[in-house]
Amino acid sequence: MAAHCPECEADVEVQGLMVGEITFCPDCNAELEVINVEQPEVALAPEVEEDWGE
Amino acid sequence: MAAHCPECEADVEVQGLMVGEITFCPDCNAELEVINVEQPEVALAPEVEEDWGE
Amino acid sequence: MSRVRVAIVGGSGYTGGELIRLLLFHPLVEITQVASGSQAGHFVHSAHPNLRKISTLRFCYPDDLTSCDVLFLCLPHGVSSGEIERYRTLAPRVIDLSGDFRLRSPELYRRWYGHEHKAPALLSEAVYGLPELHRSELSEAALVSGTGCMATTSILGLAPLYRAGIVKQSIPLVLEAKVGSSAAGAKAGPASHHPDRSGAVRSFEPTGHRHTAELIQELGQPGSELQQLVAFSATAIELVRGILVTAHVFLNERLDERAIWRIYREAYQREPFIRLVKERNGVYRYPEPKILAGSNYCDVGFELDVEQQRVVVIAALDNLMKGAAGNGVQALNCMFGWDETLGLTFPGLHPV
Amino acid sequence: MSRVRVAIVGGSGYTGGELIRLLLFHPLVEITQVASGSQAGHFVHSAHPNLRKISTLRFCYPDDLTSCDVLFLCLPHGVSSGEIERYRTLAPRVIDLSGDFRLRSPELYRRWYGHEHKAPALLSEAVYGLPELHRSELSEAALVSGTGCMATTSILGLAPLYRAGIVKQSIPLVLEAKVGSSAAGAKAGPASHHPDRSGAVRSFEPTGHRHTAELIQELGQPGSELQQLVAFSATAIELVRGILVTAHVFLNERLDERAIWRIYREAYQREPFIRLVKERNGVYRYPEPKILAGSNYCDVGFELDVEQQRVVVIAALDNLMKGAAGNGVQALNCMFGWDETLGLTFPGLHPV
Amino acid sequence: MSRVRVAIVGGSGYTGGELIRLLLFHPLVEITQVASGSQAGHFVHSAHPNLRKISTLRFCYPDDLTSCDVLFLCLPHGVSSGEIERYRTLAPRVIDLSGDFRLRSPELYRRWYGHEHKAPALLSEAVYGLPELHRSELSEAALVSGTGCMATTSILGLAPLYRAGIVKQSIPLVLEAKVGSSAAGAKAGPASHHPDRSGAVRSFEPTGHRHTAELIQELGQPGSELQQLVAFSATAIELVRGILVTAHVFLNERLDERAIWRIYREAYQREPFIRLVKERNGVYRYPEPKILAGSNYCDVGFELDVEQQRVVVIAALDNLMKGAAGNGVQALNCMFGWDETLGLTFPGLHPV
Amino acid sequence: MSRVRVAIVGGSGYTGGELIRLLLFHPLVEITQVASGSQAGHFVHSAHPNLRKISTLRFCYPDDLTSCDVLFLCLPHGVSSGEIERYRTLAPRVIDLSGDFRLRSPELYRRWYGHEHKAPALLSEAVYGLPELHRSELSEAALVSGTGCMATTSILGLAPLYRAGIVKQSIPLVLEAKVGSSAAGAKAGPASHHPDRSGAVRSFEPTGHRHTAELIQELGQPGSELQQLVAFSATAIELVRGILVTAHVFLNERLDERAIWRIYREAYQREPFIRLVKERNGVYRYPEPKILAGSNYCDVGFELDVEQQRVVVIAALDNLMKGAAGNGVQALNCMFGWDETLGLTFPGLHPV
Ligand SMILES: NC(=O)c1ccc[n+]([C@@H]2O[C@H](COP(=O)([O-])OP(=O)(O)OC[C@H]3O[C@@H](n4cnc5c(N)ncnc54)[C@H](OP(=O)(O)O)[C@@H]3O)[C@@H](O)[C@H]2O)c1
Ligand SMILES: NC(=O)c1ccc[n+]([C@@H]2O[C@H](COP(=O)([O-])OP(=O)(O)OC[C@H]3O[C@@H](n4cnc5c(N)ncnc54)[C@H](OP(=O)(O)O)[C@@H]3O)[C@@H](O)[C@H]2O)c1
Ligand SMILES: NC(=O)c1ccc[n+]([C@@H]2O[C@H](COP(=O)([O-])OP(=O)(O)OC[C@H]3O[C@@H](n4cnc5c(N)ncnc54)[C@H](OP(=O)(O)O)[C@@H]3O)[C@@H](O)[C@H]2O)c1
Ligand SMILES: NC(=O)c1ccc[n+]([C@@H]2O[C@H](COP(=O)([O-])OP(=O)(O)OC[C@H]3O[C@@H](n4cnc5c(N)ncnc54)[C@H](OP(=O)(O)O)[C@@H]3O)[C@@H](O)[C@H]2O)c1
Ligand SMILES: [Zn+2]
Ligand SMILES: [Zn+2]
Repeated sequence: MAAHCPECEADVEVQGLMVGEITFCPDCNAELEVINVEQPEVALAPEVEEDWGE
Repeated sequence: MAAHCPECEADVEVQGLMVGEITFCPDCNAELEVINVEQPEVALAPEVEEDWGE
Repeated sequence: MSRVRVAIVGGSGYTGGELIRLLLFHPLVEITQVASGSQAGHFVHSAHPNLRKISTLRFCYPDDLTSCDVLFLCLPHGVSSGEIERYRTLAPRVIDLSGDFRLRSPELYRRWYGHEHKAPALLSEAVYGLPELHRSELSEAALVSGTGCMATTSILGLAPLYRAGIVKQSIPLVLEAKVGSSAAGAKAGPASHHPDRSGAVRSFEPTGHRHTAELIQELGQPGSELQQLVAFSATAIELVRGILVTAHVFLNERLDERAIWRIYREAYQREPFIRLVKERNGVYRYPEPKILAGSNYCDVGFELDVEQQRVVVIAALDNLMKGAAGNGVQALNCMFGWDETLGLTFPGLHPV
Repeated sequence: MSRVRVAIVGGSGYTGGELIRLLLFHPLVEITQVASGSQAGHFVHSAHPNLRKISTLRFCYPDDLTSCDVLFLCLPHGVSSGEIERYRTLAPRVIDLSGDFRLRSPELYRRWYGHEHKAPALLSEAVYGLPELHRSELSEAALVSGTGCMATTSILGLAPLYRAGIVKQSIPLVLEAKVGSSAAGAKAGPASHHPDRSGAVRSFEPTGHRHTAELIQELGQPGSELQQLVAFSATAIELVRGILVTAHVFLNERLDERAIWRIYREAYQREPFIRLVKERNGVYRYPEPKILAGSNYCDVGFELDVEQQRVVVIAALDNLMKGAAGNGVQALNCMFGWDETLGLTFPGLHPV
Repeated sequence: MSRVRVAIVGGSGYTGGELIRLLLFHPLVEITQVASGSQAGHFVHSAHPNLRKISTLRFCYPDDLTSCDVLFLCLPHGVSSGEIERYRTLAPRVIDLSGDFRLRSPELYRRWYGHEHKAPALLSEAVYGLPELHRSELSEAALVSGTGCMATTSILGLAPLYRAGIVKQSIPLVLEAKVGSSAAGAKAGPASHHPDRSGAVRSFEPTGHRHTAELIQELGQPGSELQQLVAFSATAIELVRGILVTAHVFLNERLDERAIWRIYREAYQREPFIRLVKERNGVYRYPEPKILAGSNYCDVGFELDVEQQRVVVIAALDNLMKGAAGNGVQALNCMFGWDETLGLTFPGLHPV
Repeated sequence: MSRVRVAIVGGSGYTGGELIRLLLFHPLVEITQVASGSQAGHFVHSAHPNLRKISTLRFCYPDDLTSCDVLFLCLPHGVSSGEIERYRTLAPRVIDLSGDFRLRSPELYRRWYGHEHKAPALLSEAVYGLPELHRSELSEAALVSGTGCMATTSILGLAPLYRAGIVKQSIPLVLEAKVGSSAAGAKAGPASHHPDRSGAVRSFEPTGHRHTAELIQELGQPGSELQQLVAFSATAIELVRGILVTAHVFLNERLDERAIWRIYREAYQREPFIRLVKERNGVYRYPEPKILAGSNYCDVGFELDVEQQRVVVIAALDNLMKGAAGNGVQALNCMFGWDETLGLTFPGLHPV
């Protein structure tokens, strides 16, 4: 069972990760914090807006 | 058995072709006239120098 | 299993060359003949230098074509419809990459091409060869049409939103295509002269572009054309292969980003050649045609302006691959019930 | 007549370098100082290699700037509004090329820039430095704002149609800008890394682009903002200098081509830097940014779809010239009542 | 047969990304880990966007690498020689693509790299991983070095003439390399900033280029260095992938074209990745790097000036393929006795 | 003072267009006629879109040319020498940009052009129009020849070393030119077709290039040809305007860098259009053609390998400017005793 990305709802695998660890959404690349592993859940990590240079 | 390109000595297949027919060298792309099919032989066809535009 | 025997007409051109390249590595296909009026007798690598040492095929004259299982036509617009009868005697299944058999309706054809079709009776029979939309029809099809390269990009980008019924059709649909020089084919001329074409940002057919007709046909409700006003314009840019289409769509309801994600995922998650590209970070956040060169992917992304209820859809592909020859091979795979990815696994390069 | 004494802040950047190049050849101007934090002490040709043997100027520290007649600010967004008071003590007239003083309304600024302006009181005083629209205001102006490069292209392309009152404002205005890499400035980073940026067709800010605000301000009725929905998106393409904007405008009446020609001619026939480009033949039928590199022209063309009552407007310029430094010099010429073309006569190259 | 387990260090860079792309499609290999200090945790497609939907691999930290059968090192120059002991504990066979283990002689290394080697004892053990020259040594090799991209092009172009003993070594050998931007790696900086790098024809290291050392080693008689003076210079041009080397060689006897053809044919006719390109007609008469992008070919051509007894040798390849990762995979295939073309059959594109 | 009346034949081509652009802004010249067989009747901006709104000149038929003070010939090789008598009746002074009158010796011409010259008697009279080498002869010249674009670059780069007598002539001189597409003129064809020419690194005439003859003539001792073996090869790269030549010269004595600097400075410090470029830092360390587009500079740099007694000379220019039309205008200025920089002050762009 996978968590869902709060940004785009993609399945996010949390197996093997620990609560508090950072992972990334396979689809939208959002930086995600693992909230729960048993009941898989992730939240958006606080993000610094990158200067994209355009 | 193949003929040899007079330009670069590549093997040139003449099987299935007739004497007088035009073929091309697989290596140097020279335009070749079939001279003999039994004793495979080809000769350079008279060539117009292409304008290469540089 | 013996290989399916495929021949190609117009093999000295760009889509023809791409087909040769793909089919030479296709595990279930054998190329029997490649015809070219101007290159007959030459090795295929004299027109397609990438094929040196890979194939010793030579071009034959179009008149010397013999029968085969599938015949690909890679000819300029208007040629195949005039000779289609002869070509159909050569093979039970014909795939025509030109614009001649893309439209189902002779009226739509006349409206956008400006003249009568030469074989109107065949139009209803031909299948618009886009597997993502017409997969099931392809399995039985005897006459398959290739798809317009910019039309394909646009349709694959937009179809999910139209199918979901969320587009507000009272507002015109505006699409802007950016396209590389290979889309205009292998024939040299003043418009393709490097000092002038290089670095160009050249508007062409800002109104009235023929690919619009395919959008009208394919985005409409099944069986009826789209009545929405479609404003399609194209700009040739510094690029050899590749198309990027930016489309502005207005929604008939207020949706959030996740809802749009859901619609695209449902539409495309089982599609082998469609990827959703929408990232929050990095340099490659949206579809980018250059990394698709040689691949059969169509990458689709979007951005939502919640307040304006506007979705900007961004779609990209390689015009010679998913926009022409690659899609043709995928259609061929469908026609024979094969794995659709056969011969089409090259992933594209980065950097490039 | 003694020359007007001009200094430049941010002189190591791209717009700064372009200003130096132009002003070195301006007959009525003398460059007194060019400031750069990172290059102080270096010759200007170390940052701008084209100026080797042309000038022996060296960069000074920004803190070493002394007073002058006109001060150009060529700084990143957000910097000048924070230090504007100091800069105004150095010169009675300041021209700021950044986005900081382009908008008249603090609300419009907040809406599009996402934060409060640092010197809102000055906004009403500053002049939007586009001579074609604000020529008369420039002669007295003490604080002049440069204009957004994509905004300038769009506004110059569209203003005649809006002024003529023929645009149907119930339909959204859709604009697509194609832009080169110099528009993002001289600072290197992953987004400008050549292997990734080269050949790119990169969507950025498909929604919410800040230049939209300038369109809303300048295309609206004098004194009030445009209420029409504006959908502006931008795509970075393989190009160093240059912008091409394609805009789709719907008309509120049925007009023919000649009517549109007439509107543009009336608007622009006396403008030294606007050319109408719309040809029926040849390769250069519509505006093309590449032949504008280094020139101050904005080329404008259009295509009409009579049936759809749609005009596709196509406008092009060099972002560092008419989109920034060249337009700044033109504004300077206006401010001093000089011939507007002084220092700006380079016609552009072909081929290029 | 179970797949060979391969791991990659430096996987976020360009040669690392190319290796991932190739090995994901290699029938006898499994990628176990890909390490990156900066991208650990990210999917490989975040650094290599072409791999989206193709692999769900994630980067690991270099410290988290576990043991495997083969370890590829794709690190900047000077890094691997400092940590080679640790890497060798992870895998019985290591392939290092950097310059650290290319030279057999510590003296040659010091002379061209300007400092002492960090692990000189290993130099004699390592194999210069160019299959065309060191095929047999590869089968037993535990430490294999990748080859310099411009050196590889030069060596493959020239080796047949040197092996044939026809080069007049009293005249200096002059080589000029033209090279694309990806050869400098994935790290952004002022030199790779698009507005400056685009359209560049930039001389770098006109004298003293380190790749010269590889030529001296590999073109010399087996066991002894070339004593001939080698003048190698390189020019960065507008290109992302690709190298073309032009070399001027003088002969010690009067030979005709067919003699040169014979020498090259004998040397290369059984080589799967070398093609001789020398045509009398058409546009692609000599090697052309652009059609090699993504392929593992090295194309070699020549022109003879009979009177001057001079041969101009022209050789081209893709620096990330036959110049780095592709050659690395070919070497891997040699090491395991596999068909050398496994994973390397992509033919390159045309047009492109 | 009344302006000098100048006419141009071959005005629809690239060098012709560049001449028009330059002379329209020349303060002492008036263009009376511009002839073109294919464009007669058309405005000059139909062939040269950059001249829109700048000139209302129209092309005339070549047969309609009337007399003028100076006639520029911008015709393909071999044309002007066949019609030179007629052209000389039209004007007392003729400047021919083609290769027809570059060589002083009919034998040298025959050796490199492969056929007899059509007007050999004129060869000794014509002046090789490179002001840096033949300034004094130009003032009286009635027939002036333009110079080969790659030859000019090479000669300007090397002449100081040859004049200084420090070149070891027993070692062949090897030169490699990198050149853009505009050098091949305005005529479209397969070799200039954008999808094939774009991104090309195309060797052409690796041996036997005609520009070699100019080097032999101009680098030799005054009055006698260079006997040294000259190995010149050229590679067409992705670039529209611009040439970079890399030359490898061996010295007959051991010199240090300062000695070479001194030689170049003495040769060129009073030359308005030659700049020495050799920096230890930054991105633009050596000559770079892209920043020369539109300018008349020839930038020259070098690198010394003290041990090898080898100098790598690097020289760059814009083939249509210092390599053709710009140099032609400079020669014109010399012929009339004017300031050589008249009409030639555009400094080039950065970035570009
Ligand atoms: N290029 C694209 O991106 C693209 C994408 C989608 C669809 N298409 C469509 O695919 C078709 C082929 O495009 P292409 O780009 O491959 O064109 P192309 O490069 O111009 O090649 C067309 C080929 O057709 C042959 N041909 C030309 N005129 C002919 C005639 N009157 N009768 C018979 N053969 C003729 C030519 O070969 P010989 O002269 O040697 O016989 C030529 O090689 C077009 O209809 C095009 O609209 C192209
Ligand atoms: N590029 C265009 O096409 C274009 C067009 C229209 C408008 N603009 C606007 O013009 C302005 C300048 O653009 P540009 O392209 O010239 O930018 P740029 O190339 O990045 O140059 C900006 C210059 O500002 C200086 N600078 C940077 N940060 C600073 C700070 N915090 N305080 C003081 N100085 C600082 C830098 O010089 P030092 O570090 O050496 O001091 C740098 O040379 C921007 O606001 C831009 O939006 C640009
Ligand atoms: N590019 C070519 O065409 C080419 C051709 C032949 C040979 N080579 C050689 O192959 C090697 C790799 O080249 P490349 O082009 O792939 O370079 P690259 O793109 O710059 O990648 C190098 C990788 O090494 C990692 N890295 C950087 N510094 C490191 C350090 N101090 N310790 C550990 N890891 C470090 C970086 O990843 P993280 O920061 O994410 O760890 C980076 O992704 C170089 O030695 C180069 O000379 C390159
Ligand atoms: N391009 C360069 O970088 C460069 C540099 C140095 C020297 N050159 C030399 O300058 C000359 C012109 O070069 P270009 O690049 O300007 O060539 P181009 O662009 O091809 O123009 C040549 C012009 O000559 C006219 N023309 C062609 N054939 C003719 C004929 N048989 N009789 C009379 N007029 C004819 C054509 O105009 P119409 O058909 O309209 O009459 C054409 O516009 C060449 O000799 C070239 O070698 C060129
Ligand atoms: Zn997500
Ligand atoms: Zn041959």
